[in-house]
Amino acid sequence: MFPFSFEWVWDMDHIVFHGGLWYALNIMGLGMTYCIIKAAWDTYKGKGGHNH
Amino acid sequence: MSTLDDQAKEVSEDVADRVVETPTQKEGNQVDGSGGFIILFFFIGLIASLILGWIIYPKLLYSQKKQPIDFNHAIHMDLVDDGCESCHFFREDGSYSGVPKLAQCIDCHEEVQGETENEAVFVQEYVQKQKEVPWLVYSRQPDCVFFSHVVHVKTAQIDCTQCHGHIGESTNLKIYEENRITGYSRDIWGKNMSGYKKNSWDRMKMDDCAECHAKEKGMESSVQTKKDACFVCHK
Amino acid sequence: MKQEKAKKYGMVIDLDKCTGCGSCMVACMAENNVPFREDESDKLLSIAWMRVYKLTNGKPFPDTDICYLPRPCMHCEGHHGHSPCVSVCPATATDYSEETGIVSQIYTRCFGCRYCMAACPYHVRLFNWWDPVWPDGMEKSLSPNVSVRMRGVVEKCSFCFHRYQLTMDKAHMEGRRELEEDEYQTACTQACPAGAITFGDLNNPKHTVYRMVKPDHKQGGKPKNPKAFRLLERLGTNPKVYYLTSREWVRSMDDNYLKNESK
Amino acid sequence: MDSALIPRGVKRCPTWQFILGIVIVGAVLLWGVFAMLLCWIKGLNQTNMNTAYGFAIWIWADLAVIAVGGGAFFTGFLRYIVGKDELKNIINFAVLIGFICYSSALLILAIDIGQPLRGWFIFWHANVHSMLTEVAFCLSCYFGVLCIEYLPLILENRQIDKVPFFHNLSHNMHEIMAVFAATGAFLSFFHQGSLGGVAGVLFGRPFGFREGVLIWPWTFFLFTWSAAACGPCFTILITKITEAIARKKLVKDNVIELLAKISGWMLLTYSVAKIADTWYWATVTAPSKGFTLMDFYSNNPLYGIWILILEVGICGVLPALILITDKGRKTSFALWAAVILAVIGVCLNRWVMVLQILAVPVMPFISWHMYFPSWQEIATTILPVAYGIILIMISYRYLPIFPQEAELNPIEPPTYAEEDKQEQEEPVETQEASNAPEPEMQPAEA
Amino acid sequence: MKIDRRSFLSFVIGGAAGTALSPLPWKLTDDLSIWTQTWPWVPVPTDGEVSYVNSVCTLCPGGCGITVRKIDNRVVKIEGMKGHPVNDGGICILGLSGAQLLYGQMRVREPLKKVNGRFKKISWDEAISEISKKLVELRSKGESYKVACIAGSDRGTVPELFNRFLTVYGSPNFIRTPSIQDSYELTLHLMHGVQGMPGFDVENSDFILSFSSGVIDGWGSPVRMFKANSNWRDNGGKVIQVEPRLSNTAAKSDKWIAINPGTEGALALGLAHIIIKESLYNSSFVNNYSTGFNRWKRHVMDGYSPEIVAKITGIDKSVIVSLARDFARASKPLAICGRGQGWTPGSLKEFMAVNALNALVGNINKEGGIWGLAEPDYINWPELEMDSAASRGMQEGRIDGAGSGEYPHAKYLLNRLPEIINSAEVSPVQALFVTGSNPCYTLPDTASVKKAFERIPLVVSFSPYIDETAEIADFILPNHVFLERYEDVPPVAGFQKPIIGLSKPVVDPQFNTKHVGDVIIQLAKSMGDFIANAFPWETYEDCLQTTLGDKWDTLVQEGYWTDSNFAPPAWAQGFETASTKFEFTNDEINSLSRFSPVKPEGDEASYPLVLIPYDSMRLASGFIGDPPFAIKTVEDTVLKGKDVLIEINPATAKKLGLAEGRYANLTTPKGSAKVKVHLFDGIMPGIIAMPRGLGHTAYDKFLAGKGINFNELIGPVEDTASGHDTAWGISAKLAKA
Repeated sequence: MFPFSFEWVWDMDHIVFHGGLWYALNIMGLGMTYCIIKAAWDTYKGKGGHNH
Repeated sequence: MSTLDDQAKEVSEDVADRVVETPTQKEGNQVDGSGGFIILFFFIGLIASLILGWIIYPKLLYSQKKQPIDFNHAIHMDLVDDGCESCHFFREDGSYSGVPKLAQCIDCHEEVQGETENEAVFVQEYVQKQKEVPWLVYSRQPDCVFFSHVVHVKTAQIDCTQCHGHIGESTNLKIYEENRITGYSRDIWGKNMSGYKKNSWDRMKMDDCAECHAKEKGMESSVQTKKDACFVCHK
Repeated sequence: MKQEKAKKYGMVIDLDKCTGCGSCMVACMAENNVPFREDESDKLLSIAWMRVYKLTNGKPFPDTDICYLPRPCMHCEGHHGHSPCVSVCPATATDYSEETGIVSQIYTRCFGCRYCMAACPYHVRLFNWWDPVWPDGMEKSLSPNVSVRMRGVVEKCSFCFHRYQLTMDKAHMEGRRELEEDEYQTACTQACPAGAITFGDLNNPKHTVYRMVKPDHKQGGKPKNPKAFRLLERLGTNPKVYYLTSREWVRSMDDNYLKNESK
Repeated sequence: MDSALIPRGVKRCPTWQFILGIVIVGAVLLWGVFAMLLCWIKGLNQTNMNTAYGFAIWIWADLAVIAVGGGAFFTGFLRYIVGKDELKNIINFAVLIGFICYSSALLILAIDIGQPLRGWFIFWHANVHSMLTEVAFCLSCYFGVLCIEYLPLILENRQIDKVPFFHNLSHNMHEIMAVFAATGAFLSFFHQGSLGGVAGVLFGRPFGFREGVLIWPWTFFLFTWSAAACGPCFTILITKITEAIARKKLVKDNVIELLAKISGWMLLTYSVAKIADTWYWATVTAPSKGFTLMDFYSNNPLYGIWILILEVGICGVLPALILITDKGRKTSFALWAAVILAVIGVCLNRWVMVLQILAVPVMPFISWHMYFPSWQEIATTILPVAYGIILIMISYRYLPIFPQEAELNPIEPPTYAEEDKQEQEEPVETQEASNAPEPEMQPAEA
Repeated sequence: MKIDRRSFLSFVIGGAAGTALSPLPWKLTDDLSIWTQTWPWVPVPTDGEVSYVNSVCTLCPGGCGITVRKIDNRVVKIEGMKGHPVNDGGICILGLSGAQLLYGQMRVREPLKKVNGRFKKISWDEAISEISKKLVELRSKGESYKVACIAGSDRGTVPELFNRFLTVYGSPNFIRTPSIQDSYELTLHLMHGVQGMPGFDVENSDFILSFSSGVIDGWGSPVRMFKANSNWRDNGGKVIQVEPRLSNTAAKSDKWIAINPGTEGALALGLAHIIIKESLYNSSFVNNYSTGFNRWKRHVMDGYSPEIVAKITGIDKSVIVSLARDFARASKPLAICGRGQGWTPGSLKEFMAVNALNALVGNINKEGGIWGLAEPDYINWPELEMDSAASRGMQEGRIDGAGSGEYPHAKYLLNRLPEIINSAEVSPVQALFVTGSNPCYTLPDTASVKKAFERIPLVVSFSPYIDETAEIADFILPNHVFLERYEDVPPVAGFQKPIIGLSKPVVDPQFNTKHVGDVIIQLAKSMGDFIANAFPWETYEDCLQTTLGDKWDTLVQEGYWTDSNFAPPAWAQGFETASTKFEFTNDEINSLSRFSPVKPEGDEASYPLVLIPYDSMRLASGFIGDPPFAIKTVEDTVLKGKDVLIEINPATAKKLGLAEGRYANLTTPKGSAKVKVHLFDGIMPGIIAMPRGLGHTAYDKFLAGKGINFNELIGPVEDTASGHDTAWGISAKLAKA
């Protein structure tokens, strides 16, 4: 899974496969982080709640 | 151990409190509560779990076992001609004898040698009773591992210390820490919980074998990994 | 360290000599710590790395004929080592070694998804449905050279690879790097009372197996020996176990053929 | 009792009915859990799998559940990427069904593997050449996406939504949902395909093996295609069943019809592709390995050519033709029949691609392998169904899954404060769909 | 400070973050997976020093050399001994499973005595003294001849010790378990004038004509026969198998000729008829080195024309004629007989007819042929001094009637014993030793055998395993198993050269067992006087070493001793008959009843089918039962669950309305059993076959209760010529269950 694990080989197969994987994981991770931080910021700014 | 248990109880009581409290709180609570307060709790949780993970967990994970006899490698090394191989020898078929059997020890220890208490116990409890010493082997690998000492030591001329460290110069045997889950010595994972190693002998996991094999042997016989094949170190 | 010439260990089984006595199966079980259970009559649950199939020609009395076909792991080379099972294992628990041509199975790595079993058309891959149990005292006959498999993993014939490891140790002790032909033999080969099994390096002209099934490049790499065949060759598994037979009907069972195809 | 949790503007059945429903389905769930524990503790000897059947009902259930769960990614793809905005009215439910399907799939996999505690090896020691690795990675990642997609729904619960942070989080997640949906579609394309690849790459199994492009056999594309075609059908089917049980309309016809139309065309093109694939396989691929088509469909008590006709014709072309015609979509019976057939078709396809592959003897001297699951296997396969029903019950009750529900079913006094009176709310959420009336919707007003 | 929901949530998130940053989850995950790799309930074999010990396997009379691989003091594997003249590295399935017979659950772990129907532990000294007391009592009553011993062999020091004990005690009743050895010994005795066993030079023969012998199903020394078979494949040797069923031997032979069971002797005589008629016989041998030819020829020419033989055997006339020609024209043809693995002696006249074929083609006492090997002569113990009680006892006739009256030629007739005991008012056997045999399983009509044994007041079993005989014994004095004891292994069944093997202790005894030789010596010593004096050795090992004399060292080192210079005596010297020639017939032979095919027991009307047994290498059917590994290899068309499958021709099955895998009731005049049906084209219509080796009630859970013991369904049929059991099958009935 990581370049330091035994099974890792620096070849096209691994780069393409794990490239795709890490791309997806990063989008999800960054997206969620963005949402959470922005939500926290919005909350701090007093948005949300009943009044919307 | 007890401290952790207590802590755990405290935590769970806390949880219980909170659970009971929750329904009564209702909407009113939503607005109050300062941000700093929340962050403080975040850090309390963070630090508590870090302590748990880094300090308490290792203590819980490993049991401390004393060797049956506190063997002095250094003394023996002075007395023998052939270094480690004097006692940890190779058999003719290339197999490795490992930890010496009682029969070997008896060659010299038929009678009590020297005055240490260890020696007396050894002769009384084991030599005279013809009982094998239940040594705890720091470097014992799982059953799935085939390690060829002869290839490493005779062919590749690797020094024993590369994997075993300077145990040959030790005057006594350190405490054997046994992983309660796996049953293996702590030396396999390494003393350092994070897996960081300074010396080549600090850890004996598969990756350590693989690292050296990749570097020294440069084999590409495995179709899957382009490294050394599985059926080299596994049986 | 100088890399030795790659070996390709393979097997030739003479079906004319095989008597179906079962020695190879038990030699394998005893050698490889294969467990046994009270009822082993369901052969699809029974673990036997070497299984002897009983083939019949399907003709009525008295033209009936039977032939036994011992089936170890074929150690398929596939295309460049991509045997049917090796490439499908998701956890790299099975591998093909270019050095020996042996398909390895690491039981401690396997997590029991059984994809390899689905991939193997020879049914050589066997799953440990049960915990292996040796009745009290019988564990004394276990060999330390082969690890005992736990429940929930796949196992298969290894061409007694541990024997290779052990003789290699001996060779290294004696300062050699190469093995003599008779130094590394599988347990079934050694035990076969009929001498029906021959084992060796298919790449080594000095080895008997090489002479027995020497490829004929004019025939697209098929062995010169007209009695020789491999099982299910058309699938492209490229197995390393060859069979010899002089019986035409046995020969016709080496693979699947369409009606209009001549063998 | 739980009125504070129920979304505004909609009516729900009395709590006791709800709990009764949960208890009944829960009993089935517990039976499944018991069987699951047996498999974990005693090992897979609890199953009827064997050397010939390394894969069996579980893997079929896995593939089937993922195929029908494909509605989530494809609807998401249509809604967010293609821009079919109407689908926003069914996307929530599609996501919920997807979430149920994928979590079930992961659970089944966790039971299916011989060494569950080593399951993580598939990630850590990944062999990138294995289709199963691709499946595992994409499946887990896509499950993550589904969690991300399902999370805002939970956050929209009336009580949770009151928390400003959660409200904002939900809002923000909606804002960038297209990105997640795109990632989900990307991942889904691969894992749906890889599941097809699982069978297609088995060159030792002539029944399953297919040629293809690069590393991907044709089954790779067919699986993605069929999931995209039949997944929405399953979404429609479950929506319809839910409506039938709830006895009210939850999604407007135009939404359903749009989805059905797209599904129909997908299914039709899929069927054409599948026929082409089958034709090529039967005339070129299989014969090259010494098999005729009928070798795969004869000499055994179960697998006959009927299975191919049923799968491709009756459950492929037929529902496709219904769904692409306007009349078919608008006729309730035809729509029902079409989506049911499509779902059966895709499940049958997965069965064939898992179990028939293993049933066909490859060595000429062995015979067909037949298999029937043990009760433990059946119970653990039903477990996710029970789990799914419960999750739908809970989600439907407490989350605003159907945005059009309130509009379609206006409640007389527009205030909702006094939920105590139960009016003549129909018994909701008993799992029997069969005895529900025809879903000619009678708006549930007094 | 007020802790609210959000604070708690924050605490949890912090905790989660901290946990993720600590080794806990990661190491725990790793350790748990390692735990699954080292589950405490999965054994880890201990490593140690490898060593190899050469010995001889005694699990069957094959006498193969074995190399036992040990790790420290554990037996890990048994392999065939390379370079051993019998098996040269090969090994059979039973030998390979040998370690399981050492460590298995079927071992008797200490001496046992039956008290009120249940076995109780007893010390060795007590057990021996109790038995000794009983024997002294019998002897003092003048009933010493009522003590009998059943042994698996009558050669070698252990059987000889028993025999010696009985003799000096005063009983002639040493009995060997029946096998084809009985018939071959008699054949050699009557036709060659040799006291001994046959040696078959199969390796050098180029045409094997086998009359239902399981050449590669365990006949003779199995591994040796496998090797010979492979030789024939390599060198163009031909094997013709005459047998009612397509056995492995038949399948692997060059030609399988299906024959009506029991008519093999007729075929042999029919072949002789053609060979004589067409003058294809070896006239130099027949004219110069044989007698009785003309007398025998008349008998053959009159009674066995191809037409008649075709009718009897069911074989086409042309097949018979061409077979006779092929046999006679081969350069080194060899005819052998003894059905399957040779567990039943069979008809003497059939053996003689087959042997006459060898004589006709002159393939006797020459390469590729058959010859008689004299009894081994290494056991030369001091002459016995007998007291009057012993002499008196020895003058009584044998209980089984062998050697006198109707049965002048037979040495042992164990098959007659159960009937004799069961029909007597008081059992004529008052004490019985059983060693190296399991008569309650291997003798036909096991029910009556068990009944007879139960009538014997004292049965002592020396079996190391809890077998069927041990189960009904009064005492079990467990012997060491072959891997724990010394024992000489006298010449191997059918081997062409004199050979002696030495079985050696490979590991220390695992349990509180004792060498049977030591028990006999101790028993004798406890009885004092002449009996004690007859055993001048301290221990069995002492006895063995003294007996083997200068061969001992070779045996310890090599594991075997063989007379490498041995060559069969030439025709001029080879026969020790009265005429010093081969005797096709003589007055003695002539006085015996003529050959006639043996009819199976039971009337055809109620039992329309014929049930025959078959032998398989994977099913040990002798005095040792299948160990777990061996039973594991038994095919599912033979054993399914606990049910045995009966082979039946599909045509016959159709008539009976039976389908594959279905249950059926099998009935014979001796018993009935519930069996499953296996349709097999390779069996004659009207005949059904059943494997030997199943149906054990004793042994371990891996063997007990599986299938049916064939011997429960068959009874002995006495050979009118010799008195031996000649039953090859039994009439049977099969009906849907």
